[in-house]
Amino acid sequence: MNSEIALSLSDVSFSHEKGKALNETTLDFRQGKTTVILGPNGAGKSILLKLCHGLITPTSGNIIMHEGYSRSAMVFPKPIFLRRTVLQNMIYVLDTLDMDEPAKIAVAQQALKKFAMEKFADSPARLLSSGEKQRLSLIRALLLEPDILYLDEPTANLDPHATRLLENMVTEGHENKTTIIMATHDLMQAKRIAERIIYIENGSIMEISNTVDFFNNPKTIQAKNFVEGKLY
Amino acid sequence: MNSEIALSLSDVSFSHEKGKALNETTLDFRQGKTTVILGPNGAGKSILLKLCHGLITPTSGNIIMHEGYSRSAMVFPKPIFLRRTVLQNMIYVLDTLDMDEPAKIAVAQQALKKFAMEKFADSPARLLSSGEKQRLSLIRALLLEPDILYLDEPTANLDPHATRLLENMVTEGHENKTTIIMATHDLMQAKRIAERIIYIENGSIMEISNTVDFFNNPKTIQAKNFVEGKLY
Amino acid sequence: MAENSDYFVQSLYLIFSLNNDLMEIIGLSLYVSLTALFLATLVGLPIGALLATKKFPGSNILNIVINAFMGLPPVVAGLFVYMMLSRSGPLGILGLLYTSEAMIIAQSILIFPILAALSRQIVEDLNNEYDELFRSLKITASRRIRTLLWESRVSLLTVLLAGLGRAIAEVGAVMIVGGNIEHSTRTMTTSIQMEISKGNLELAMALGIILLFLALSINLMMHFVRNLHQKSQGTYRDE
Amino acid sequence: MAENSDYFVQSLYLIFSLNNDLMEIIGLSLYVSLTALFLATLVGLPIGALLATKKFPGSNILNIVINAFMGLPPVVAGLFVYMMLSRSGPLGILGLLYTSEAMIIAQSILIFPILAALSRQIVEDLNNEYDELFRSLKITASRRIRTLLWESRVSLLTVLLAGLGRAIAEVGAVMIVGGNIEHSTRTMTTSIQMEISKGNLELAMALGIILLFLALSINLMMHFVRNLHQKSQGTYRDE
Amino acid sequence: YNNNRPITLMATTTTEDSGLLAVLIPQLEKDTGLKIQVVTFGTGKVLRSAKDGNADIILVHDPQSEKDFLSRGYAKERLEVMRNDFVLVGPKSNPAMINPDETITSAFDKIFEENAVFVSRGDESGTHKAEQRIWNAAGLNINNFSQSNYIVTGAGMGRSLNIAVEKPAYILTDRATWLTFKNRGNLAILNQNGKLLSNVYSVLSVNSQLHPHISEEHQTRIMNWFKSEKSRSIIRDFKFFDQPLFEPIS
Ligand SMILES: Nc1ncnc2c1ncn2[C@@H]1O[C@H](COP(=O)(O)OP(=O)(O)OP(=O)(O)O)[C@@H](O)[C@H]1O
Ligand SMILES: Nc1ncnc2c1ncn2[C@@H]1O[C@H](COP(=O)(O)OP(=O)(O)OP(=O)(O)O)[C@@H](O)[C@H]1O
Ligand SMILES: [Mg+2]
Ligand SMILES: [Mg+2]
Repeated sequence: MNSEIALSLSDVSFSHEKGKALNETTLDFRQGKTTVILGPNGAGKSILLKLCHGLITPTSGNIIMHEGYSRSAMVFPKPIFLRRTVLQNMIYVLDTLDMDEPAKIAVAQQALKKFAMEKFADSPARLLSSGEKQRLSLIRALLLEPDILYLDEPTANLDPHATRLLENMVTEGHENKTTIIMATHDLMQAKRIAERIIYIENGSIMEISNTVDFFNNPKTIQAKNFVEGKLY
Repeated sequence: MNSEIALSLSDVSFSHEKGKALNETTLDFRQGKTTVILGPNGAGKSILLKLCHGLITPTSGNIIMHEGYSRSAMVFPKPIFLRRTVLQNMIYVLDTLDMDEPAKIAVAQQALKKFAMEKFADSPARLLSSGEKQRLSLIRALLLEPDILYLDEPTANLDPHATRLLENMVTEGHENKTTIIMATHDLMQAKRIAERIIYIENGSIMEISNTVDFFNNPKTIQAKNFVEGKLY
Repeated sequence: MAENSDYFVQSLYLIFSLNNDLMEIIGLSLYVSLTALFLATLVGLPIGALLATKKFPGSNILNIVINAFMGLPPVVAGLFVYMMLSRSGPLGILGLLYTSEAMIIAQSILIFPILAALSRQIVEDLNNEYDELFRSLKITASRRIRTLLWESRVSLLTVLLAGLGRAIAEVGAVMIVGGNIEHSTRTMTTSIQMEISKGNLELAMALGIILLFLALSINLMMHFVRNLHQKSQGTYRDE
Repeated sequence: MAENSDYFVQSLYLIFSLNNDLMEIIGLSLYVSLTALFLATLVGLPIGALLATKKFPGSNILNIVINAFMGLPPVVAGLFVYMMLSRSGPLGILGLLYTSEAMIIAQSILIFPILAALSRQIVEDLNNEYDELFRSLKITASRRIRTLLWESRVSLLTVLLAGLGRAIAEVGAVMIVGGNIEHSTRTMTTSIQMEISKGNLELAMALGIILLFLALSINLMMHFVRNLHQKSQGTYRDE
Repeated sequence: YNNNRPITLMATTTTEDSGLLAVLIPQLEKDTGLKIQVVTFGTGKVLRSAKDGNADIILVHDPQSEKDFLSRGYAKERLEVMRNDFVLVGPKSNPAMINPDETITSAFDKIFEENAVFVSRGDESGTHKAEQRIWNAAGLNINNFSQSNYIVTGAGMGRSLNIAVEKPAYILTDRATWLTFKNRGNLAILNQNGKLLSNVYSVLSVNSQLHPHISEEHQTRIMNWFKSEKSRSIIRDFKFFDQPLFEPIS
């Protein structure tokens, strides 16, 4: 059963001063599905996520957010926080929603608890450890209850336990109908959670397959080498 | 054959406004050895590395850099670059050494080549992808030819190929007599490269073992749970 | 020189027997400069922040013009206000010329470009850092500006102090639109000017030193308020 | 107002028939202000950067004092220099009073605190960001300062323009130590002052507008130089 | 002393603004062979700066202060060179109904009686002192004036005139400034009658014994020139808007 299309890219490309970072790309993302983007450093994964999330505008082509799926949030590899406490950073995000102050605090605290971060509520967010920051960034994204959640290397700095927590959350995401688009370098992780893999290299999509196919029978030589760790 | 001691910590502890991040710690690091620090997010790994590297000063206790091993460099999880090109960032580091301009450029370009970064020489460093930044950070640290190299999650954002490159470099480090102290969340990586494991939790060292022992027979229940991914 | 320092001691003595006239003058100086700072801040900071965060047709030119207006001579600002408020001017019926209101208007015009240009720079630097976050959260432009101003408030304090310094030290504009009228528009700086033209250089110097002490106390006060606030929140040490 | 604009047109005509005297005055204004800016920058920026990067006993107090000195009235700066350079003062034998050198000295003193305080703030913000890098590389204090100044040069430009604005618009100090001597120490602002006291308000206004245009051209020039430089390096777009 | 150093002649603003110095100084330079630099301030500041040794010769118009300056030994010689006069200007509507033919004291009396608005420079300048002399001669105490109608500006002549134009108000000014002043608005000369309105300008040579850099010989050359018939004729012939402005004192 195919779900509705939440986001479409048609002929999207992106260039910066130094050249082209993404070649003409046409793609659909279906509601509630988990897509993992794989590829070497500098392949264009982050650029692709940023384009979808609307952080950067394509040099050419169109990105269509389909009705009912316009709420999106993103976890960055280098999360940015305001010079405030952890709790205040959470509340800041909630200010966009229609809630009274005590409700916001309650929601924020509950969210912190879920990722074992409640004891940091009053710590300055910018002084947390790398893993704590990444957790916080995830919590912040979830507060927005996004239809589409972009995850850019979200477990790069997480310990094994927190990584599992995040992966569980992603798997549960199906029930919440959240569309998840994630870039990672952890092949095992991709295997565990992805329903679909997009393999990208040098700004071009080389392959789009379901996860089992991708790992068992990569269609391209590049993907094959990458999976076997034989890049270059 | 035990090599010389390059760095000693005696009764070192570190506190910040929110409490104690490292409890009284006594430790030695031997020249040319690779030590990996493991532990959950917020355990105090980065604090320990920063203390050793001299970025922060201990609240109590002493850190002794033994003669002949005072040159140290560090790779951060969130590398900081000057608002300059990649090449200029490299040259900036070399300015501390006694070299003429052409020599510096040559050395920097060679170093970039080693990590397949030569095509970025003229790109603004701050606009690189997350993995490219991390490579650059490593290249920069190596330019200083340090006696002790601190690596804080150095492969968190690297693709499999680059990760292997770094690990090879660490293993080769023995020949260069470089002492390596590394924090990581990748247990497989720890297994591959560590000679000694320090397991830390809540600011306290729970266990110091050689790698084989640590993974096969962890002495503490905490380390055992961590290795099995059963934290909390 | 020995004679000069004698005069100086005399003047200081004269001053420290703080008489009512002096208190009145100090009060007016503070009132005019602080009100002007307040008004200019109210307009200058948002405009600075807007220019820092938005590119729009002409924003580049506006930037350059505001930078240039930091070089607006006080007397010219004064003259402009004079021409507006004078009986033959468009706002003549208000009868504001030679009142403290006129001085406030002139000083506000004078320090507005300073506040706008310098806050633009500081907010722009911070905006570069936070840009992705704001865009990811789809924050509105006005909220972005409010957030940036709040986050950079410690740095902006220096900008406010620069504006206050300019206002409180300024004499050209207040002289023209205020007129240094005794018991009405006489400020510290116009008094200093007057004493200089009388040749009472030591008295002028002594008055200048009082003015500096005034500026110093304001700075000290702000410093302590800031520290207190940081302590009470415990969290505003930047990385 | 109709009458005023008539005068205004007249003055504009006067301006565009640029005569030698006017050119001389403009030249002197530029020479004095730019030289003062140069000198004050030479001292102010390093001191600002030092205060931004180092805590030492008294650095806090020094900060507050420099902030307060942004409120130094020009006439007081002028008086101080007068007392130093006057024939009866300690440096009287140099015979510098009523020369352009005296004006440069007075303006340098006047704008030094502005450059130091504002650059301190901007460099401090950047230093917070780079601190770990510098400490990891064991960079010397002086190299740290040089790097920070270079890295923040675009932001510091606004500070320099603020200093230049203050210098070029200033009249109190140059009047006292320069004396508005024709063909020798007459600047734009002292001319404006003179015309106002002659009741030539429109001419004063016109001169003020020329001064603003001057400031505008300097700003434009700097803007283009900066853009050119950024283009040629291609790399200075901040994140 | 340095022979090449230009002579500093410090004068009150009015003498320069009227254009007199522009004809006087080049001739002075030519006849004495000295290089002369002119600095102009208000009388108070001129006296002070001269006392500090920053002038060789001064040209001012406050006889009382000048005599004081001389008697304290700051100056060697005082020479009255010329005079013009003060005039009472006021709004053309003339609310105090001042008559051009009455004496200045009676005019001041009317201003006081009608409680008309009056602007005083209040800066202890020569003009301010002259104004005080007239109030005294009229037997009036300005402290009895209502504060809002007796406006003390503490500013120079031109700036005070600007204020008088705006109010509008009566004000005492020297004729030279009045003639050069462009922003006259609705003000006009209403009275110029009486000895009390005389405005005498003098040159003084600063005491060179107090300031070794000053050349006494140069000073003497200049003072002698001011005593010469040539200087007097220049002053007499000087016309401002086709009116003679200064009258030489022999
Ligand atoms: N504004 C820019 N200016 C110059 N180069 C840029 C710019 N933005 C991106 N790039 C380059 O485009 C390429 C793709 O970047 P992107 O961040 O998408 O890589 P990535 O696939 O996410 O890599 P990583 O795995 O290292 O995060 C990189 O080589 C990067 O250096
Ligand atoms: N200046 C500070 N103020 C408040 N808390 C701090 C400060 N510095 C560190 N901490 C806290 O100290 C603890 C240890 O931090 P550290 O960065 O060493 O963790 P870590 O072991 O490196 O974790 P990670 O795996 O997430 O990088 C964390 O909980 C962190 O929030
Ligand atoms: Mg990326
Ligand atoms: Mg860490």
